[in-house]
Formats: sequence, structure tokens, C-alpha cells
Amino acid sequence: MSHVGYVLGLADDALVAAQRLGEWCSRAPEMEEDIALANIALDQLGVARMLLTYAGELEGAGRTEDDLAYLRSAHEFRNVRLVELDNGDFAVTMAKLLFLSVYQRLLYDRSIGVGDERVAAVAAKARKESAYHVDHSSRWVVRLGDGTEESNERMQAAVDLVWPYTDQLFEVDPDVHALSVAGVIVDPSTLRPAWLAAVDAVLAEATLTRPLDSDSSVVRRGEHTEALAKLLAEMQVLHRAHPGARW
Amino acid sequence: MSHVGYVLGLADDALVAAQRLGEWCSRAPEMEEDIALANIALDQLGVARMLLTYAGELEGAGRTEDDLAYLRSAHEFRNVRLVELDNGDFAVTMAKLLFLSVYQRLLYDRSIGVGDERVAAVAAKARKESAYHVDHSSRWVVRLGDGTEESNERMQAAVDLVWPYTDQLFEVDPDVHALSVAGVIVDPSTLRPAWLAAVDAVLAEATLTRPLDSDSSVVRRGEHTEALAKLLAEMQVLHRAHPGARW
Amino acid sequence: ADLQGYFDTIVAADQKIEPRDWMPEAYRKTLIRQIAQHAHSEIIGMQPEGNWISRAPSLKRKAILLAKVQDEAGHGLYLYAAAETLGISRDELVEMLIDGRQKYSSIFNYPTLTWADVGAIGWLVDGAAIVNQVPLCRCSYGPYARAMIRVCKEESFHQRQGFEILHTLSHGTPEQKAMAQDAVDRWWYPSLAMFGPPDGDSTHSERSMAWKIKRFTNDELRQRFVDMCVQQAGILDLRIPDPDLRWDEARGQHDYTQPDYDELMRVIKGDGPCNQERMEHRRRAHSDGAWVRAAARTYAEKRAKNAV
Amino acid sequence: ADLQGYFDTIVAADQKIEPRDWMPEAYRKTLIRQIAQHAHSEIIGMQPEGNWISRAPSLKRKAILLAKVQDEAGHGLYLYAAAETLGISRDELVEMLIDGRQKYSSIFNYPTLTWADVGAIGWLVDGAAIVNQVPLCRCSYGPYARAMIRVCKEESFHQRQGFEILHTLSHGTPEQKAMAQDAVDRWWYPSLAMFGPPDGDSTHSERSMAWKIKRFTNDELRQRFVDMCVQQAGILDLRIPDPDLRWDEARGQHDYTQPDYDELMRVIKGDGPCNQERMEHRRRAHSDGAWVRAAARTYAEKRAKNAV
Repeated sequence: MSHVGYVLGLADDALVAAQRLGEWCSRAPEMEEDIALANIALDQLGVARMLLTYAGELEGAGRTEDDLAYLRSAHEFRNVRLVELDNGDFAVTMAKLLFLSVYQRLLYDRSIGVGDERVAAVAAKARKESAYHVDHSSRWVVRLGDGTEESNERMQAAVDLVWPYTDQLFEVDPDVHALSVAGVIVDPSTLRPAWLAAVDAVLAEATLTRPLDSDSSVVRRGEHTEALAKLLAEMQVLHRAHPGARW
Repeated sequence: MSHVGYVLGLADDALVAAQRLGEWCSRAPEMEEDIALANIALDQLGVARMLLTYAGELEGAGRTEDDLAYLRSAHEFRNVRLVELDNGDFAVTMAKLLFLSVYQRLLYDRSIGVGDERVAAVAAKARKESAYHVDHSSRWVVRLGDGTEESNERMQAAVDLVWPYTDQLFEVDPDVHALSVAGVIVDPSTLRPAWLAAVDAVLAEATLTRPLDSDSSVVRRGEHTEALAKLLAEMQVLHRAHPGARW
Repeated sequence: ADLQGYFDTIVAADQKIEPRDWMPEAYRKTLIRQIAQHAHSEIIGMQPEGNWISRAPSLKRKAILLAKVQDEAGHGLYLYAAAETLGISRDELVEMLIDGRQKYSSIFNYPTLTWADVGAIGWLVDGAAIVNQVPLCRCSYGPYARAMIRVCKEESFHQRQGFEILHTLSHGTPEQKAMAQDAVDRWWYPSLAMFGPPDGDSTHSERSMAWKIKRFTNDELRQRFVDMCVQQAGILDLRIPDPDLRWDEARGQHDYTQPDYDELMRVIKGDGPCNQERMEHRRRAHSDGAWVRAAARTYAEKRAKNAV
Repeated sequence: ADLQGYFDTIVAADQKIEPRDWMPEAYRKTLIRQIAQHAHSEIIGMQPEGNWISRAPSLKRKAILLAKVQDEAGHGLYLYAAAETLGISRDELVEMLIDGRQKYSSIFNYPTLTWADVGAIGWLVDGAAIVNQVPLCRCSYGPYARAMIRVCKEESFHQRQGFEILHTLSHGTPEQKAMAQDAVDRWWYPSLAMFGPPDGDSTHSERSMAWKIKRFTNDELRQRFVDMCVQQAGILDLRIPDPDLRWDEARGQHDYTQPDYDELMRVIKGDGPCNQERMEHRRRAHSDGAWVRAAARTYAEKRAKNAV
């Protein structure tokens, strides 16, 4: 994966996560949660915009954040499948958010001092937001896991459902590894032990069982579920209907 | 409403109904019902194609069925709001189908001998299909209405939900009235008493209560709910992404 | 009698009634009804604009819209909190919304059919809300007045954003301009209707004025709104869909066509274009979330017990 | 012993075993497993293609696709009916699908990412199914053989439609052609894997051959499929993604690269790209429909009681 591909991966994770979180708007279980989910969506969207702009510059073909968000098709998106999965019930959304945000927090934390100064700058801004996302989703996973019988069942089912998609966060890629060895960026595959420890602690407090790891080979970034094309159909429809228009 | 507008109205009712019914595919409560709903969707789609082709000819601007289906935006669609409503649960789908198909059967029946020979020909073909749609949806409305306590509640709620949208089927339009007086087409506003009698009979057998008519002024064709633009975003996405391509 | 006298003095002196002060039961009830309706409107009002978050045409607009809808949830929350100071719980109020005993602003029963509607809501609906609400910042009931100060600040920000959306559209492609004009055409009269029935038909109005809950009549506020919009429509290069709109030199105000108050009554009664969808959406969110709220309560109880 | 002898004679004579005939318990069980898996595959198989009904790029294609997916439901139904002749109910079989005790064809655990996948499924997946199923039309069990005759007729129709979709794409715009090639690249090896593990690793195979349930080995069928595709790929002007594919003069067949059987095993075990989605979708349809089926039963019972 190229340097641009790497940056696009981080950007697209955040963008697609924001799009999914935005779908909750006016549908959350509590009004406070409507606000919280919108907040997190805004944080993710903010990171996505900075990184997409940067990716466009790295690419050098003059593409803006909107060109990249609205005019690529599904197979050009670099996000992990985890973020594109349907929201499901609130438990599924919290499982997705926990797994993603623990990953992002680790990634941003370690990216503070990397050679790619643009990524480092975004990470410096995003790490605090990310810590809040981890905190928020952890609290809910614990409340739901250790709440009622129904919420425990739903939360466990959600963890089971989402777990197989976490593999892809830690994709091993030789180019990324080389860039990481050169100190330019952080290799996500190195984050797995810390990620697992953090997630395990939350699951334990939530009285939930961590699913067994599958022995499936890791699906590479760029491979998607059927959900992404549908998500993009909605996200891009207006922009694409008016080529070249300003908004 | 012009003659073209009238034909487009019938076509779009059928097209949007087909699109919604198609969403049930692989999701129906029974496998037999998967087949039945696909059948009805196919019938509606068939009528839509014939009428769209005809509307394109009447319009005289060289637009094909696909141009009309895929390249108009929501405000150009002439369907009633009833057909664009979300599928909801199976009861809502059956309420929508009953109300629509009783209307279509009456309209097609009376259109057999009209002066517009193209409409008459489509009606002659569609009336039998329509009778099946009425039969199928009536049976379900009765089974659900007179089934379990839960199904009765759901069916009543569905009828209550959909009822206010039936007004629009019987829109009074002076141009359509004039064309109807000239024997060219059937004025849908004249179908109301027969429609009400047929629907009432089904609701009575289903032990359901017909909602009171609202005193709201009738919403004209061309006015839509928020649902239509989203439906079209999905329906048109692929076609629009490849301008001019053949499929 | 003493209490009533004290209350009257405070109100007359343009000072604030606070939660622990004595107040007439009718004053309390009026305020609860009004603040609750206002809070409900913020919550239901998330839906029409929320409808376009997923499809916002640029990432910047998406961010602005998300933040705006989030603000509305926030307004809802502090308005419910203001109502709670009057001795009713948010849960009770939400129940009354859900089962239809309390209303929300009828404006939110109109659909958002295009992106331009997001602009029109910002410009016209938020604009009308501000005209309505600015005087409420001086309302005699302290918690409500303070909530309104905060709300108004954000609303005027929203109104500017709506104006900006329409301005961009009306100076964009012909399709964009048409979209903007169409939105203004559809939202204009419903926005005028937001000020309520004409003064002659307005119940409660006089008493609310006496209590200094209300400071201006419906028609005064409506006129102020029209005058404000005419000037801004010029900058927007959009037409207000009222052929009889004209400057009345003598009055120093615009003459304008009244909205269709029969339509307003029908929409209030439940027969608007989206009443069903809005209520259904709210009810579903509430019932889908029941298990989550139950889990949170149970968890909190367990923790409380363990803490003992 | 007499019964076994009669059974053996019928099978040896290439005649049909019918539901009321005696049959070995293992024969019955093998058939139930195989027919059920086949029926389940038709039902689950509705999902990947059903995914594109809403987005079919022309109304004609939408109609063809709807009809095709409907046919699959039909196949499912008559295959369940064939299984029922062996003394098991459709409800039991559906339960076994839902709780994972019975499998469906692993090919449906791959996603349909573009419209071209609908073409590739028609051409390759239905093509492989036909190669598998044509010999089953001569299967020793009468009801299964007769069901397969009907299924095969429709499948070959579907295969032609898939071919036609790919042909149109590959002779369309460069984007369409790329989409078609990408789909063939993704579906080729999974389609080869549809014939099951290589003969050496195939359990049950020998016994099924003896019983004339199966007529050819997995590898024989796979070879037949490859030979068929190579010629058609030429007409389609699409490349089969196998650099080692070549005509072997001596064998009179093509040499080709075997699919990744480890992947096949992983997908069968549940770790394919869409196993979870497919099962979840089926379970949800089943549970969402429970109240409808209950209502239909209750209504029928009421009517039966009133009829007495």
C-alpha cells in the first residue's frame, strides 16, 4: 500500500464511520445520546476532511476532499469493512465504535511524533477526541453488558457479529511496514497487542466473552462488503447529480 | 394535468410500487410469499414499462422508458405518495397493496374501451393481473385482521397509517376530467365510490375499522414525501453513474 | 393574596419569577405548555433537516448540518430542564409528546424534499423562530428567559447558515437556483403561519401578555418577520411568493398576504403532510431505545447497591 | 435382504426409487442432506443477486433479475418438496438451516460488489450448477431427478442471461468492460470450488456413485466446466484469471490451476466474507415473519373450526 493509500485508509475509516454515526441522528435511545453520537460523527468527519485534503495533495492530481469523498466508487475506498457495516441496534453501533476508537486512539497516540508531519498534526488534534470516543463506547459496552439480561444478550451478540471484522484493522502490508521502519508513519499491524489488551479489559468489565479468533486470512483494505456501495449511493447522490456545482 | 401527465401518473404508480415490492425479495415471511411478491412486482414493472414507453412517445422528445425511469428527479415523478411510503412491516405492505390494487383494477377495468387505444391495450392486459393483486392482498388483510391479537393490531395500525394517503388516488383535475368527458381516458376521481365499497368489504371481513376520512385538502400528484428521493437515489445510482451506457 | 401581590409586583417591575417563588397555577400551566411545546419542537425539528445529513453535497455542509441538528437536540434538553423547574419531569413531557397530548410546532410537519429546503429552513424557519424568541429572552420566568438567551444565540448562527446555503444556490447553476426558489416557494407561507393565528383568533394571548410571557402579538411579530425577509430576499436574489407584497409608505411596513390559517388548523390537528411520519419516527426511536435505557437504569442501580 | 436386493436391482437397472419404496437408511440420509443443502442454496442464493434488484441499470434488466430470483425461490420450494418425500418436513429443514446444522453452497458467501457480479453469477455460478446438476436429472431417486429436470431447464436460461449481461458489459464502455473483468476475476476460483474438494479428499463420493445419486466425480465435473468456460470466455472477450490455463493436446482437455481448497474449507466452516450476513439476513426474515405465519395458522384454524 502506498503512502497515499495509507492516508486514504485512515481518512476513509473516519469518513464512513461519520456517515454511519450520522444515520443515528434523531433516532438515539436518549436525547443525550443523540448529542453524543453527533459529536463523535463530527470528530470523525473533521479528521476525514483533513486527511482527505492531505491525501489529495500527496496524490498531486488536484483532487479536493470533496472530489475524494464524492467521486470515488466503492472499490476505490480504502476503509476497513468494520466501519461500513450497517448500524444494527445500539449494541452493534457501540461494539463497532469501541473497536474502531481503541484502534484510532492507539494509532493517533503513536503518530504524534512520526515523520509525516501532516499525519502527526492530525493525530495530535484527534487523539483527545479519540480518547473521548473510547470512553463513551466503553461505558456503554459495560452498561449494556452488565445491565439487563436482554442488554447482555444483545451486547454479546453485537460483539460476536462485529469481531471477525476487526482483523482487517491490523492488515500486514510490506510497503506500510517499510514506511514505518523509516519512521514516516505507524504500522497498524503493530498495534494489535495493545488493542487486544484494551478491548479485553472493557469486555471483562462488561461481563462479556471475547469471541475466538477465526483462522481466516485477513481481508485486505480495498475489499468491501455489499453495504458500502449502498452507503455511497446515498452519500454521493446529490453531489453527483450536479457535476461541478459549488455548495 | 396533461394527457402525458396522466399516463406518467399511472406508469409511475406502477414503477414505484414495483421498486418497493422488489425490496421484499428474500425477506418475505414465507417462501411462497417471496414468489408472490416478486410476481406482483413483475406485473407492476411490466405495466410501468409499457406506459413509460407510451408516455415518451406522447411527449415526443425521444425519451425511452429508461430515460424516464432513471433520469427524472423526484419532483418530476407523478406517482401518488401511497406507493412511495416505506414498506414497513408486512401489514403495511399489504395495506398499501390492497388500496393500490383495488384502485388499479377499477381503473383498468373501465379503461378497456377508452379512446386512448394504447392505454386501453395496457389495461386489457393488466386487469387480470390486477385482479390477482386484489385477491392476494385481500386474503392477507383478512388473515391478518382476523388472525391473532398481534396481527389484528398490526393490521389495524397499518390501515390507519396508510389510509390518509389514499385520497390522492382520486385527485380531481379539470384537464383529466375534460379528457374523460371526451371518452379518451378514465377520470380516477369517479372511481372513489366503487373503491370504497370494495375496500370496505375487505376491511369488514377482516374485522378491521375503516379510519375516518380526514378533512385535509387533497395533495396533488407531483407532491411527494421525503421517501421518494431516497428511493430514487438507490434505483438510479448505477444508471446515472454511466451516462449513455447500454446494459 | 399576599403571594399574588408579590408575584404581580415582580412581573410589573420586569423582574424574574424563579422556581421557588409562588406563582399562579395558570401561569405555571401556561409556561409548562409553552416550554414543553418549544422543547418538543426542537426534538421533532431534528427530523426534517436530519433527513439530509447523509446526502449533504459537500463535507463542509455535512459538518455544519450535523452540528446544527446537534444544537437542536441541545436546545431540546435545556428547554426540558427549564420546564422541569416548574415541577414536571422530562419523562412525563416526553410521554405527552409521544401520545399526542402535547404539540410541537406545525412547521415540522412539512417535508424536506431537496437540499435547498435545508437552506430555507435555516433562513425562514429559524428566522421566524428568532423573531418569536428574542422577546422571550425577557420573559418573566427566569429559567425560560435564560434558556432562550442561549437558544437565540445559536439560532441566529443557524439562520445565517441557512441564508448562506440559499445564497450559494441562488448564485450557482440554473438547477441550483430553481431548487432554491422552489424551496422558498414552499416554506414561505408555512413560516408565516409559525406566528400563530391572527390576533383576533388567538386564545391565551392577552393573559400571556399580562404575565409578560409574551411581549408582542402574533401579528406584530409576523409583520416584523416579513419586513426582515423582504430585504434579505433581495440580497438572495430570490422571490417571495406573494404577488401582493409591497411597501406601504403610510404604515412604514410591508403589506402581505396572510397564510392559509385553515391549513394551519388542519396541520395542527394532525392532517399535515408529515404529521404521521414525524410522530412515528419519534415513537420508534423511543421504543427502539427502551431496552438501552432499561439497561442503563439497571446498571446504575447495581452500582449504587455495590457502592453501599 | 429381499428389500435390499430389490433396491439394488432397481438402481442397477437405472430405474427410479420412489418415496414408498424401501431404501437403505444411509441412502435416505444422504439424499436428505444433499437435497436440503441444495434447497437451502437456492434460498440463500436469492440474497447476492437480490442485492441488485433495486439498482438494476435498466428496467428490462430489473425485470429479468426479479424473475430470476423468483425462480430461485421456486427451485427452493420444489427441492424442499422433494426432500419431504423422504419423511422430513420443510419446517424441520428450515430450522436446520437457521441454526447452522445444515449447510448451503459456499459460493453464496461471496459478496456481489458490482452489477457485473450479477452477470458473473449467471455465467459462472449457474454454469457450474448446471454441470453439477445435469447428471442429477438421472439420479436414482425419482422425486429428486424430476425436480432437477425442471431446475436445469431454468438454470440454463439463467446462465444465458448472465452471459448476455457480461457480453453487453464487455462490449460497452471501458468502465463496463473493467467491471466485467473484475467480476470474472473474483468469481472464477470460487466457482471452481463449487465442485467440492478434489476426488482424493471427497468423503461420501464413492457411495453416492454406487447409489447412482452421483454420476461423475468432482474433478470430472470441474474439468468439464473449465473446458466449457474457456470457449465462452473467448466469445465474451474476457480473460479467465489463470495464467496456467492451456489446452493439453494429449488429454484433449485444458490444464488449469486448482482453486484454493483451504479457502473453501474456511468458507464452509463459516469464515467466508459473507457467511454472517447471509445467515443473519435469513434469520431476520424468518423471525420478522413469525407473527405473519402465526396469524395465517390461527386464521386457518378458526376457519376450519367454523367449517365443522
